[in-house]
Amino acid sequence: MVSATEPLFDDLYRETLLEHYRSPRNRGRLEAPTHHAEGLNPVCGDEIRIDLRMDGDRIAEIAFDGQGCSISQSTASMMSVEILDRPVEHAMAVQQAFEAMLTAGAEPSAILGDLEALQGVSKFPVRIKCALLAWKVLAESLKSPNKEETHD
Amino acid sequence: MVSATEPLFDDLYRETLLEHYRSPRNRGRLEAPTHHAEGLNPVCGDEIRIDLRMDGDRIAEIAFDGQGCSISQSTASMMSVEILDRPVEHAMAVQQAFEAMLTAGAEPSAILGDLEALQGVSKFPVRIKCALLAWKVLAESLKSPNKEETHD
Amino acid sequence: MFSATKIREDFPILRRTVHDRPLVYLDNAATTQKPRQVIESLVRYYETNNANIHRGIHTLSVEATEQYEAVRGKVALLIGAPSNDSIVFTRNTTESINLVARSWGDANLSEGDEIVLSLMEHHSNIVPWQLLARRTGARLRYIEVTADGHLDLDMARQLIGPRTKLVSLVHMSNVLGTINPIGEIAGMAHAAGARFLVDAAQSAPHLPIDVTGLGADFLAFSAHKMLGPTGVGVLWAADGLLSEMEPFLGGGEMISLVRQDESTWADLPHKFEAGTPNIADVIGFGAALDYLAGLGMPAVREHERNITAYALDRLGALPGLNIHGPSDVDQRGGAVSFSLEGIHPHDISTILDSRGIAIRAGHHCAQLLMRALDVPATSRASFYIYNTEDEVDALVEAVEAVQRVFNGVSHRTAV
Amino acid sequence: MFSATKIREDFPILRRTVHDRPLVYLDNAATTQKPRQVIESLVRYYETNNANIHRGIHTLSVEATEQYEAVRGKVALLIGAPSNDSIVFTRNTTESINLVARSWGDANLSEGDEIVLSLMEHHSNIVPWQLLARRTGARLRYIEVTADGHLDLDMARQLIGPRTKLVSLVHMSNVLGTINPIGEIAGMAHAAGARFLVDAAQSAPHLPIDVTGLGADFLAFSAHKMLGPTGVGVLWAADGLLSEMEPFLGGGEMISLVRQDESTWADLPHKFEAGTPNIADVIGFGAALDYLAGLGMPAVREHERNITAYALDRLGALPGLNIHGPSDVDQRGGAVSFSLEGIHPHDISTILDSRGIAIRAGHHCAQLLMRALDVPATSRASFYIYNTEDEVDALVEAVEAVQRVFNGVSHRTAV
Ligand SMILES: Cc1ncc(COP(=O)(O)O)c(C=O)c1O
Ligand SMILES: Cc1ncc(COP(=O)(O)O)c(C=O)c1O
Repeated sequence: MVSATEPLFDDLYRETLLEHYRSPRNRGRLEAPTHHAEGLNPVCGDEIRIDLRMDGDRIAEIAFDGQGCSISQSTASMMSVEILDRPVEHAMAVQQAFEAMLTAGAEPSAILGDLEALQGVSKFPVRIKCALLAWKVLAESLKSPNKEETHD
Repeated sequence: MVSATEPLFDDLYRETLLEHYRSPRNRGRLEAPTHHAEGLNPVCGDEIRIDLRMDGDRIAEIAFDGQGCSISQSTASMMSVEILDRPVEHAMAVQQAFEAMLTAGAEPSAILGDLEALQGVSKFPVRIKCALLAWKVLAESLKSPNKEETHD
Repeated sequence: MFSATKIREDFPILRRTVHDRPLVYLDNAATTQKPRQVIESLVRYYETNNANIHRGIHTLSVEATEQYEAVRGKVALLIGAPSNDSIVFTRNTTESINLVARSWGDANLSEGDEIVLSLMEHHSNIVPWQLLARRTGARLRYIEVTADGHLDLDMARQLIGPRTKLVSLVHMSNVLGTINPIGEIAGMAHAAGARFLVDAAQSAPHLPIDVTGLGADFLAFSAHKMLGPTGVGVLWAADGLLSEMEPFLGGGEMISLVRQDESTWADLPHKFEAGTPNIADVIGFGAALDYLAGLGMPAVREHERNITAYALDRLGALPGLNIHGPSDVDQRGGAVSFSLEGIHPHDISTILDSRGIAIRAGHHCAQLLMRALDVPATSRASFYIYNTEDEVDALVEAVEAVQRVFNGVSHRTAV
Repeated sequence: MFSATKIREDFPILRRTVHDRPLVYLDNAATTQKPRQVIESLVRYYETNNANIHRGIHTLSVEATEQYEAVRGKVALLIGAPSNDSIVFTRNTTESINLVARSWGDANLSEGDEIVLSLMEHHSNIVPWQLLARRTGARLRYIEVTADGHLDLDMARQLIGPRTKLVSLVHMSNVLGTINPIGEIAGMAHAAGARFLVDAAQSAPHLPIDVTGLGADFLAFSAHKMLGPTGVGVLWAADGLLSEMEPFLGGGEMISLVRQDESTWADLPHKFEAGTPNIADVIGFGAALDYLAGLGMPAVREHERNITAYALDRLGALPGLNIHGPSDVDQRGGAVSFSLEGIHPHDISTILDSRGIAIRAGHHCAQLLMRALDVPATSRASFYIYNTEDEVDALVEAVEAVQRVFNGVSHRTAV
């Protein structure tokens, strides 16, 4: 079977996505995270954990792990690349552009970088929450400074 | 509205039936019954109580009371007429002929007497149990000699 | 413009005959007929979307899930519920009330506590509380009904007190038609610190309803009494109540994590919908709600007010006919119960049936009320959006015929 | 002669496309599609007979009651039940099991008693017992599953003992396809003086069943998994059990006499059917049972045995694909779960969906089994009477495509 007859999943499972799934970036744990959160998608069992080391307003380090489908795991990987070493504000802007692309059919913005590869997910509504899980956990982690750190 | 346009309920509510309903025979209680039973049709609330005074195998006296629709009450009245002063065997024969008429579409037998008037009930299946209630209670009462009597 | 004649065209069953007469369907308090829009929505579902919901990734399952969940929003709109998550689909009003009795009642009632009901309740709003009382040692108290078919509010004030944990009341009586002063009773219940359940089985189909305005804590009703398919009920609960409650039924779809010895529950409202729901019929109920929304509940109420007024007028003019329940159409809906002196309701119903007229005869699942009214049973005609004054005329004529048969005023006098 | 191709003509949904491909529906363990005979019976009911049942005297109500009650006889025929009165209609398997847990369980279990389940149970046969255990202090014990997907019978023999009050077991696993040795377990349960519930959700649709031969005390299954409408389940109970049990739900239709403080119950099976039942769908289920009876359950089983054998063969030949459950088709039904190394089931399901193939991916409401198999989820194809070998071929081709995408053996290797 040649790819010409498989337009739909070609569009969803783009090479960039598969490549991040096979070789995730920033996967693992941080030694001294300042922030941490975990999230589970109970319907499908996808899991994401995120460690952050914030330097003021800047995401100085990020690491994620977890398990689940290629969409949830590759999104986490791509996201980590796009927001590493950036201010929180930039992460929020990327998130907004990402959600607009998936749920409102917006054209992919330039700030999405590799995340643009997930555009095809918008045609599989039931998978959108897979792509949003990493972002949900990121938001959660930003609200969850480690106890020790807050005593600094 | 003239009766010609009301064939169905003319057929059900025949004059004989209505007349027994308005002026029931053998209605009341016996002073010294040898047998007694009561029956309730829980679906529609019809009630029949029957007192018998048996003389050997003969139904020497019968009285019924109760409340409910014209079908249940008139059947009890007509039944009492047909079986009074008759052996149990005859009562059973009448019952069989009656049930055959209602549930198996049999032609009314001569031994039914006035009970023939209930033939139309066979066209209203949900009302058949109204017509059978008195017979059920009769059968029950024949099996239920009064305590005092059994010690005779 | 509301037109019953026009509406009738949407109801295929109204074209059938019964005993060679056109069907006159006046048993709407038992269940209503269904418009083709509802029937077609069932067919469409089974012919194009049928799949199990909530956990499927394939297209059919996604479509079915969307259609099923969308109906919660339609229910919320109908009753003015602030959120979709407070709407649980059950089988019927009866199951909704039992759910509350088990999940809320078992946890909140104990020996000496009181549950206040009324003598005009449907068995479905009596028996679950009797079973609960037996499990917990709680006691049932009954508000009586006045001679003109209203709740005895003085008695309500006396009964509802510090021991009361729950007041559970019918909004509109299925026998008397009485519309109860729900707001007032809600005030009494809440002043006593009690919860308040409203049995809306007869009101949700016929009256505009706003749950927040009513002051209810729980509201229960059935789809089949409002154009919807059989097999679907609704339980609505006020904010926060469902999340505190234990699950009612355990199983698939209502869990989050299952371990050998214990489990955690899915988010609301799924926690209360164990197993494969009645997917098709919930979707069909959505079509019924669309139909009612198209008419507008105020217009539905107005039509029924008119036809009930007409029926009360005409039936009330018959000698020997006694109507149970309020005579003021502003205080009642379209369930009209009556007795004919010396004639049993079952005989009335059979004779009416022989003319194609469907009414209900019996205790209407309200034996306590029958005893309070001191009748073994009543005859009941009940109206809905497709009933016309012509049908009321047919009813009245038929009742006159019943009287002729039984009272021998016709050719039959000559016995 | 049984012909899946011929049968397909009766299923309107099988003519639809998904993502521009013909629908290949392989999610039958979740719910099956419905033949036009079932859909038409719903339409016929709503267009000609719709009425509330059991207490009506008018023609529609009499007709509806007869049609509804007639379905009990068809169920009895299907499962070899000696009497219609032992057949209760519920919403689904889940409600049937919960009914037993509440009505039988609450009265018969107490602290220290044990309920024996297995690790291959569906959540619907786990959570009701967890809730019961919490109410009564009883304890749950689990029979483990062997590496080849069978019950560990040695462990069953150890677990089922004098403390066991109930054994509740799935007849055919919805994940592994395993057909459990019900007769053998029934023997162990009864020797220990315990009752035995059989979850027949996956067996009643696919295997000839004879309740008396099985040795079950309770049997539960769902109409929607066997061509019937959603919203109907069955609980069958052995002679005498239902009459001893307390009612589950209280309300209309299940009473005989209602007094203020207590009530008496209607005859069986009505005592367990409170409120307006799902009349239309029970009648529609009757049409489904007629359809299955027309095919004959042995022929249904034979078809599925063949197609399952073919699927096991073809899928089993794919490298990197692992099939969970027995390989002997005499010991299993047509639910075929598999894992692809390194590829998440959700990704598999999405890619299959893009080719019109509906399978299920997830935990299949069997989280304990997922943990025992040490997988987060599986992919499952499940077959029914209308599935063909061509469809299995389409499945296999699509799985190969998934592997190409993920393993980069196609043009995509060049990353
Ligand atoms: C083995 C088994 N038991 C129970 C159930 C629950 O059935 P339902 O959702 O119809 O209650 C299912 C269906 O998913 C099943 O496969
Ligand atoms: C006032 C009232 N409550 C409860 C019910 C029970 O409704 P269902 O049978 O749909 O559960 C009815 C319907 O008969 C009713 O009229």
